[in-house]
Amino acid sequence: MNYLLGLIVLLIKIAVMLGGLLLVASYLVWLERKLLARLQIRLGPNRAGIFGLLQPIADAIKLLTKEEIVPTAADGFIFRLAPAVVAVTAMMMFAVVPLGPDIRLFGRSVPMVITDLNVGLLFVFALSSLGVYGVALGGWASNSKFALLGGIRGAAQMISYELALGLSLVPVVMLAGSFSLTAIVDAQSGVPFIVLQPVSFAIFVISAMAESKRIPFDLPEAENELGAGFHTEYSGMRFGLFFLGEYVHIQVLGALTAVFFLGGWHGPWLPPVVWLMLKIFIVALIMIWIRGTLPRLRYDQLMALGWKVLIPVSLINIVVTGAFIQFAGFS
Amino acid sequence: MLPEKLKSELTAQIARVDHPREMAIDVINALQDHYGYFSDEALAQAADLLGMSPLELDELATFYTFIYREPVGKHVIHVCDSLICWMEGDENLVAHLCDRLGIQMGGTTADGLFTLLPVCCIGYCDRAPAILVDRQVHGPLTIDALDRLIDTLRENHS
Amino acid sequence: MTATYPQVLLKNRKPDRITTLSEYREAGGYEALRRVLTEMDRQEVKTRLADALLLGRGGAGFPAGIKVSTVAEDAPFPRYLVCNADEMEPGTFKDRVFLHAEPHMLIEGMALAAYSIRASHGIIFIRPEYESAAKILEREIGIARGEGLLGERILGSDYDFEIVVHRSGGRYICGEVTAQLNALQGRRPNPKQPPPYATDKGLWGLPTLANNVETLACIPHIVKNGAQWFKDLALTPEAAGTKLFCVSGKVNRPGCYELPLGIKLSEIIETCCGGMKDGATFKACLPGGASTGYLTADHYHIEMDFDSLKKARNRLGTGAVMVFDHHCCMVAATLNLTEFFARESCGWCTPCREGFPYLRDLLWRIENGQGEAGFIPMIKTMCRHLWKSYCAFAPGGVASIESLLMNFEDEVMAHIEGKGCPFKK
Amino acid sequence: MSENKIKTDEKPLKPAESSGWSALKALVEGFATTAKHLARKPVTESYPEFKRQLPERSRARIVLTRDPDGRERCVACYLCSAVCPVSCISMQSAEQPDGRRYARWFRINFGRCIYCGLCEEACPTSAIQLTPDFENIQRDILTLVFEKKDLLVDGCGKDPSYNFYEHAGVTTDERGKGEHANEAPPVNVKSNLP
Amino acid sequence: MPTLKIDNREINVPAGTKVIEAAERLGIMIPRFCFHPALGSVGACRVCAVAFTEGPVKGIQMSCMIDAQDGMVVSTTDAEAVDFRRHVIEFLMLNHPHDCPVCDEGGHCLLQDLTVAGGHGLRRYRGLKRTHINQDLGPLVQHEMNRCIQCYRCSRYYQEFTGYRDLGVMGIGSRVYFGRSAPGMLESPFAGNLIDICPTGVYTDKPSRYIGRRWDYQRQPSLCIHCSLGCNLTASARYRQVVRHEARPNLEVNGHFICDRGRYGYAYASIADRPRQAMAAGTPGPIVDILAGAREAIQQTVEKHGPGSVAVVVSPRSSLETLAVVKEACGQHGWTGPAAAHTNRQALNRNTAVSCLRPELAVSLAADTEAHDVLVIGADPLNEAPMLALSLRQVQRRGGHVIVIDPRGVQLPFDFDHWAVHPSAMGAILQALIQEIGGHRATAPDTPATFDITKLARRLNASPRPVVVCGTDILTPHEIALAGDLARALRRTHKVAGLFYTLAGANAFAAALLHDQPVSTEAVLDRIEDGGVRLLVAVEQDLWREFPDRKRLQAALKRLDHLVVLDYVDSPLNREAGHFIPTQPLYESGGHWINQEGRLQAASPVMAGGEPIEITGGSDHPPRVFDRRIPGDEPLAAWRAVAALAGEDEADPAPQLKTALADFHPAVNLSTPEATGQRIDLEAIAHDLVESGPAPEPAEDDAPADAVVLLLVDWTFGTEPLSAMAPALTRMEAAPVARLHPDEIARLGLAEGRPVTVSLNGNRLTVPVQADPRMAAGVMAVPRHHLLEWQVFGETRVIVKRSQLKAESE
Repeated sequence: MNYLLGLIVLLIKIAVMLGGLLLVASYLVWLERKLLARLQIRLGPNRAGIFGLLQPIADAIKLLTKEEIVPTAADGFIFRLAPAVVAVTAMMMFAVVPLGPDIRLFGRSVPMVITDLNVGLLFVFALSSLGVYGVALGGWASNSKFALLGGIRGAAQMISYELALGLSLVPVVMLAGSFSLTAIVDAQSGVPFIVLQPVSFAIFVISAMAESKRIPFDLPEAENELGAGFHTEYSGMRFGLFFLGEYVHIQVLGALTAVFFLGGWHGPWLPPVVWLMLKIFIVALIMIWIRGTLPRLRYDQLMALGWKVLIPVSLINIVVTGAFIQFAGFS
Repeated sequence: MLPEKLKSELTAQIARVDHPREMAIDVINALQDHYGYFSDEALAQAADLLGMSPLELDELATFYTFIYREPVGKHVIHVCDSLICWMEGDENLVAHLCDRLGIQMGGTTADGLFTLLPVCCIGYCDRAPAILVDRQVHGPLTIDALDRLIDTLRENHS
Repeated sequence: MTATYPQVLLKNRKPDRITTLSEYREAGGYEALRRVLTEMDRQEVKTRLADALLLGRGGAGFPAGIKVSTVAEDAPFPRYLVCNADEMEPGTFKDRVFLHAEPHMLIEGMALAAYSIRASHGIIFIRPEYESAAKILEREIGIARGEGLLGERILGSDYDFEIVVHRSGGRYICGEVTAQLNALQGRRPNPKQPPPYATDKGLWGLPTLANNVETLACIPHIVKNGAQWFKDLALTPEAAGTKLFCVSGKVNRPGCYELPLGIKLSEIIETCCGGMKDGATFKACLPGGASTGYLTADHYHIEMDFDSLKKARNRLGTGAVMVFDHHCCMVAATLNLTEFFARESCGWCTPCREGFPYLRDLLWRIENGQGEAGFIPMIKTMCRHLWKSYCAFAPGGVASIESLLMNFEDEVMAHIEGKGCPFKK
Repeated sequence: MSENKIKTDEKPLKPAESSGWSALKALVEGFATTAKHLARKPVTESYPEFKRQLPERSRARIVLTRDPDGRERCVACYLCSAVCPVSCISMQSAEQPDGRRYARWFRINFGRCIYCGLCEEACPTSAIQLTPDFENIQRDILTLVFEKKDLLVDGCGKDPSYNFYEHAGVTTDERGKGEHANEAPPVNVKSNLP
Repeated sequence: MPTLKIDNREINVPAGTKVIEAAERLGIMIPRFCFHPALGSVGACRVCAVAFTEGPVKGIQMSCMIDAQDGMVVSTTDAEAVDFRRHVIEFLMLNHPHDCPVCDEGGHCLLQDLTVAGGHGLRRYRGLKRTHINQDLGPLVQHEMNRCIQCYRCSRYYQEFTGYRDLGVMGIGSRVYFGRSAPGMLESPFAGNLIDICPTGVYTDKPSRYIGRRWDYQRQPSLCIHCSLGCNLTASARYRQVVRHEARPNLEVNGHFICDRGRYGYAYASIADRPRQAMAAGTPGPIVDILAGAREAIQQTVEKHGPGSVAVVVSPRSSLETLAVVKEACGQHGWTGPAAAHTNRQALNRNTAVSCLRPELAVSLAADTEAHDVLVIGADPLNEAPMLALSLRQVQRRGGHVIVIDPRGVQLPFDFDHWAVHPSAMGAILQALIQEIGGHRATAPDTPATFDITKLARRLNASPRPVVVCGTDILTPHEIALAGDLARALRRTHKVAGLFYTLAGANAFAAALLHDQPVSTEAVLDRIEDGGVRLLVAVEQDLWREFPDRKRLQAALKRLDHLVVLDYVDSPLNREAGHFIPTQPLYESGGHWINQEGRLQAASPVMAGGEPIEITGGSDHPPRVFDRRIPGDEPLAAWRAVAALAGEDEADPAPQLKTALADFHPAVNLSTPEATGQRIDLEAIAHDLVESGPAPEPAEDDAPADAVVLLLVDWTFGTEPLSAMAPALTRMEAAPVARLHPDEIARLGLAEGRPVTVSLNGNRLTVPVQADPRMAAGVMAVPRHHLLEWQVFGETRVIVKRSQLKAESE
């Protein structure tokens, strides 16, 4: 019975989470387009519904009803699999993101997280690394030179920034003393880590943006060089899955940033979930702002930034943090 | 039609040479003298006589200055327009002639007496300006002398 | 006046008629032919011609002796001798004067030249304007034949030689030897670049020797009097013989004069021709017909022979001296010459066929006030390129234009800057 | 060869400009700029409500123009179809009784056309021209295949005075040899003039 | 072998090679207009100027005028030479009209190419443009003199190369005019080559005028099938229509040129009445059903009357593929045939010729031109195989001599000796010649004294390179074999004697390899008449048009149970046939052909086929119906259709074709690609295919004195059935007349210009009489003209008695 109930609760949580994610993702698209337009003194979507609010729905319908084309020369199975890998891994990352402190429901303590893994952080890393398979395989399976180049770029970029990303979070773990995201959030009940670890924060945000292939790190797509890079050959909802994956990824990024550095759900006055949502929203806004402002890096600049700047700096940061903890007795 | 006498004469002449072709200009000249100019009819007859095609003869006839493929007057006046005659004022002579005969260079008078044609140096530079009337040279010419010449030619016909 | 110079070709010239056969024989005519047929062998005629340094008088100045010896001993028969009386170079009329004076000298010269190469057929290619000369020649050939000087078994020897007169239809290009041979064969008179050379494969593919009237006329005298005598006739050591100079233009007594090669231009104009007309001043002259360049006052005292003119980057050509005075517009004169060449180009090769009308257009524009300074380099380049045309016609045709730009560029510029001809104002 | 070096506007950076601070400054400036834009009124004009007058040379619907005298300009020389990168132009040339060459049929598939304007550039007679009229949308793609009657317009378009046959030297019903612009009278090869 | 350096690259060339050709061997294309490999160099255009920097020649010189010599150093990129060439182009463009858009040469114009390549782009000349009046040169060649650049190629080609004298150059200077003395049809049947040879658009193709640009054409190497010479050409198609032929240079066969029959004979492939619909007894149906129906009819006949009751006739024009599949089908199923000739004599003639053609004797058309003396026996080159006449013209140009022994009024565009002998005397003359050549004094046959056999034999004996050309149309097998003996006899004294037969049909050589004992349509008709054959399959053989006795044919066809016709031309038989299956001409099917010297050549398919858009669209724009199917695409390659009739309804008959080709004949080897373009293995052909012993002549020798021999002959235009369908050529055709010697006309009581009626075997033919003093006495030549119902005599060589001739009074 208990087991069943837990399952039901879990399913509900997953459903709510997924529903929320997808809805937010689609409206994130709308938001991005609208905001980007304003940053560039344009109007943005304004035909479907008022302020173009129905645009995401229109897009979804369009993508769902479009003919899906698998190139003759493509490796059909992998070609079909790749978008799913991208979307699924992005969504699965949310499984360990705590939305708030446990609440009590029907006399039970229900954690506001799908599953509070004690190695949540590693789980996140694992999934985000897995996501790159979608990109690389999609690019390869298309059997198109642009797509292949995009896929390779994606893989290379991911490998390069995975390191910096991981290293930037070592001080956080050191400070929190746990891999569990809930624990990390709890550790920031007082001071959010952004204050303690500004360098880590910066490295994390940059690396995370590179992970999510967003401007200024969108080299795998690079419209003007590679068509659309790894998803050149995709159409219809398979293309939509890549798209979805990207926007879910933005949310993941926002959530992780909030969890790791902005104190998660902690905040005065408002309910914790709202705080978290707010923080995610702010991170997303900033990312859109960045997109609307910065040009794409050159490939060598991208690599140089990752290997020559971020990784050394994060290493130094770890040492400094370690020393600080050791000698200042901070815990 | 070609008179039998001329025809047999030409045939005999052609028969005398090794290659009928070499007689082409002579035959053309003979027929031109007969017809006044080297007409299409003459061309066909000459081709017959020489065993050449009309075109082969036309290739020659249209090349040379003194073969007239178009009708000309009784007297063909060739005015030298080369350097020495030009220096000595052939332009005035030409202008006068055109005026007097009422034709342009290359034209034939309405009465069919005169055709006016330019010609390059005729080798009478010591007698410039010179003209050639029916292959007879006249020069050095003044406008008065030219008038007298035209008058004489006219009188001979009337 | 002419008496002061040794006279060879025009010695017996009568003012109004030809030297008849009997008169010619009295003056020693046909003596050379008789001696050659009875006493000398062919080789000696050839040797004397070669030694005499007789240069072709038709314009190119090619040594006649060499040309005669290029007919191979074992070449097939019949062989032909062509006499070029197609004198169409503007300003040139020496052959006309000569033919109206000494037809027999030519006949004898042809017989001698033909004998030296064992030719049996002689053809005189004559321009239609010289109809009277053609008639004279035909008549005199008949007379000579009657006397046994032509035809079968000449002067009792076993040598046969027959001459016919071929009237041209009249085109400048027919003076070019290969074109002339084409014309004689009833083909279009386009030049034909050697090889094969005419002396090898000429008329109907047989050996053919072609020479100018004057060149052929010199032969009897050389044969009779020897090479050294001929060489001594000239005033300069490199030159040999006398030359018929045709002087025309702004001189008091234009005409044809037999003068020794190497005579000074000034002497021709002043002594022979009675100086410039109406006290005009000498501006320039063409020393040898339309296809030579201008000689300016700088060269007023130049020695008129083949070598001296070559040194002055000019040519003796046919020896037709055309004199211009200071009233004469050199651009207009050159335009007239270019007009001539544009009209007479045979149309075979591109640079000549299209280049001359182009040059005429440019010169016409300069003369008529539509000139531009840019035309001058254009004309210069084009003249340079016209040298690469098929035959010698175009290089001759651009000689006057090139020397116009070399010697009278100021005058051309005056036309361009003044928007018209300064001589017309 | 030094003169062949590609010229660029790139200026060498001064040391101050390449330092981290200036980069940061530029970064901040950039973000400030976009942030300021947020407050600006968008410059976008809403299309069907507002229709802007397009420049004459903007490239949209293709037409076939006529000579100043009202005849079809197109001589069906096939240059436009040859140059078309998407092969959307096809035609059949033929001869009219008067000797003119014309397009018996002429077809542009606007379903393919990318409006690159190469056809107009290639056209030797100024016949084919792109107009600013871009509102050429059809629900049935086959209606985007335009035939000659759909393409022909009255008038000369951008090159109002050009008449190809005035310069071609071709005999037509209007003019014979030597009667066109800049032509000498026909050569009479049998003329007595030298 | 001089070695010279061109643009710093060394090359070794044979002596006598011009510098321009030496450069070409290095892949350096020096510009040229007047130079053409077939015409040689004349140095007129001056655009091939290059700089000679070292060696025996110095300075800027024309590379076409200078023989390559040792030690030459040539620069094609020398600044002065380049500038000169640029100026030459400018000179040429001074008067060139601004009409490229309406010029059919545009797109493959040498002048366009060199103008762009030479860098002349700006017009500096301000004078007026020269113009010329054009001439009407007949239905094939369009004239536009304004475009002329005076390269003299046309007049040189026309007069010097082909020997015709009605087109040339007139005028002088910049006003020279290339054309005829007066407008009119060009006399030369090789005039079409003017179009190829003109470096710009002065002469353009009139039938394809304003059709399209070369870049839009589907172009493939193809072959001419309008006679047996197998000239190479490039066929162009556009919008599913063959629009143009151009000569494809093949220095071993046709050189650089083709005749006008080959150039313009293509129309049959695209005309409106070409059958494209399969039919059963005149009712259209889907081709698969018709094929199945035909196959069933064949099976039923075989079941009822045995396999021999099915007979196949095939055309000697059909591709090797078709012949092979037909042969395989007949062999496998025991069908009668295939017959690939009309009469027994024709079949025997062809096979005799093929068996006489030994490898050491066979010469190609191009090698013909190398001959010093050519003896033409029983052939009329200009009419039967026009390119042979052009080849012989080259023999004469090189100082060779041509002697024609033929009863017809043979005309050739050059001086040659013609012995107009009666057909019955041909054999005797040949025998006498062979004897004389062998050194034996021959008994003089009964021929006029002007035909001095001893002299001719001496001449041939003294010739360093004699060639015997022999026709196979009017002769008997015995005479054809004698021609082979003559060549062999000459070869005994000379190492390089040649033998050259002309055959009837483009693939007649392959048809000769079908059987050891040739089968003719005549023999098949015999079998039909005696009831042995009940079903006839006619493969691309239009019996109605080509069989020489139409009445007999029709009667025979009536006796048949069933007729199956496979063809690409329209014929009344198509509708009478029980089953009609449309086939593809070579432009659609491609294929291999073996020409008369045994050379195996390939034609590529030019287009996919289908009804031309012009017809589908009714000459308006193409229909606005968009479909994947092409209208009128039903026709099959004949070999596919035959394979379907004979085979087991296999989807892909390609393996069947492969075995058929492999089994065709040991001499024909298609397995290596190198074999194509080469002569097949003549050694592998049975030498004793036909006995060539001294067979005495029957009937004709004892022909009564008051009789004439009537010969059905070919004309250049109008008799070859496929090219006769070309509208462009109809104006070239002369009206059909019977030609006789003037004395003969008088002797027979006929009148020149009046019709004569010939009655034979109950058939009648009425045809106007024309006097031809070149004809032999006792001979009457009637063309197989498409405007004449000549299919009456049953043979192409028959004896007509005086009583069988009747002069008509209009």
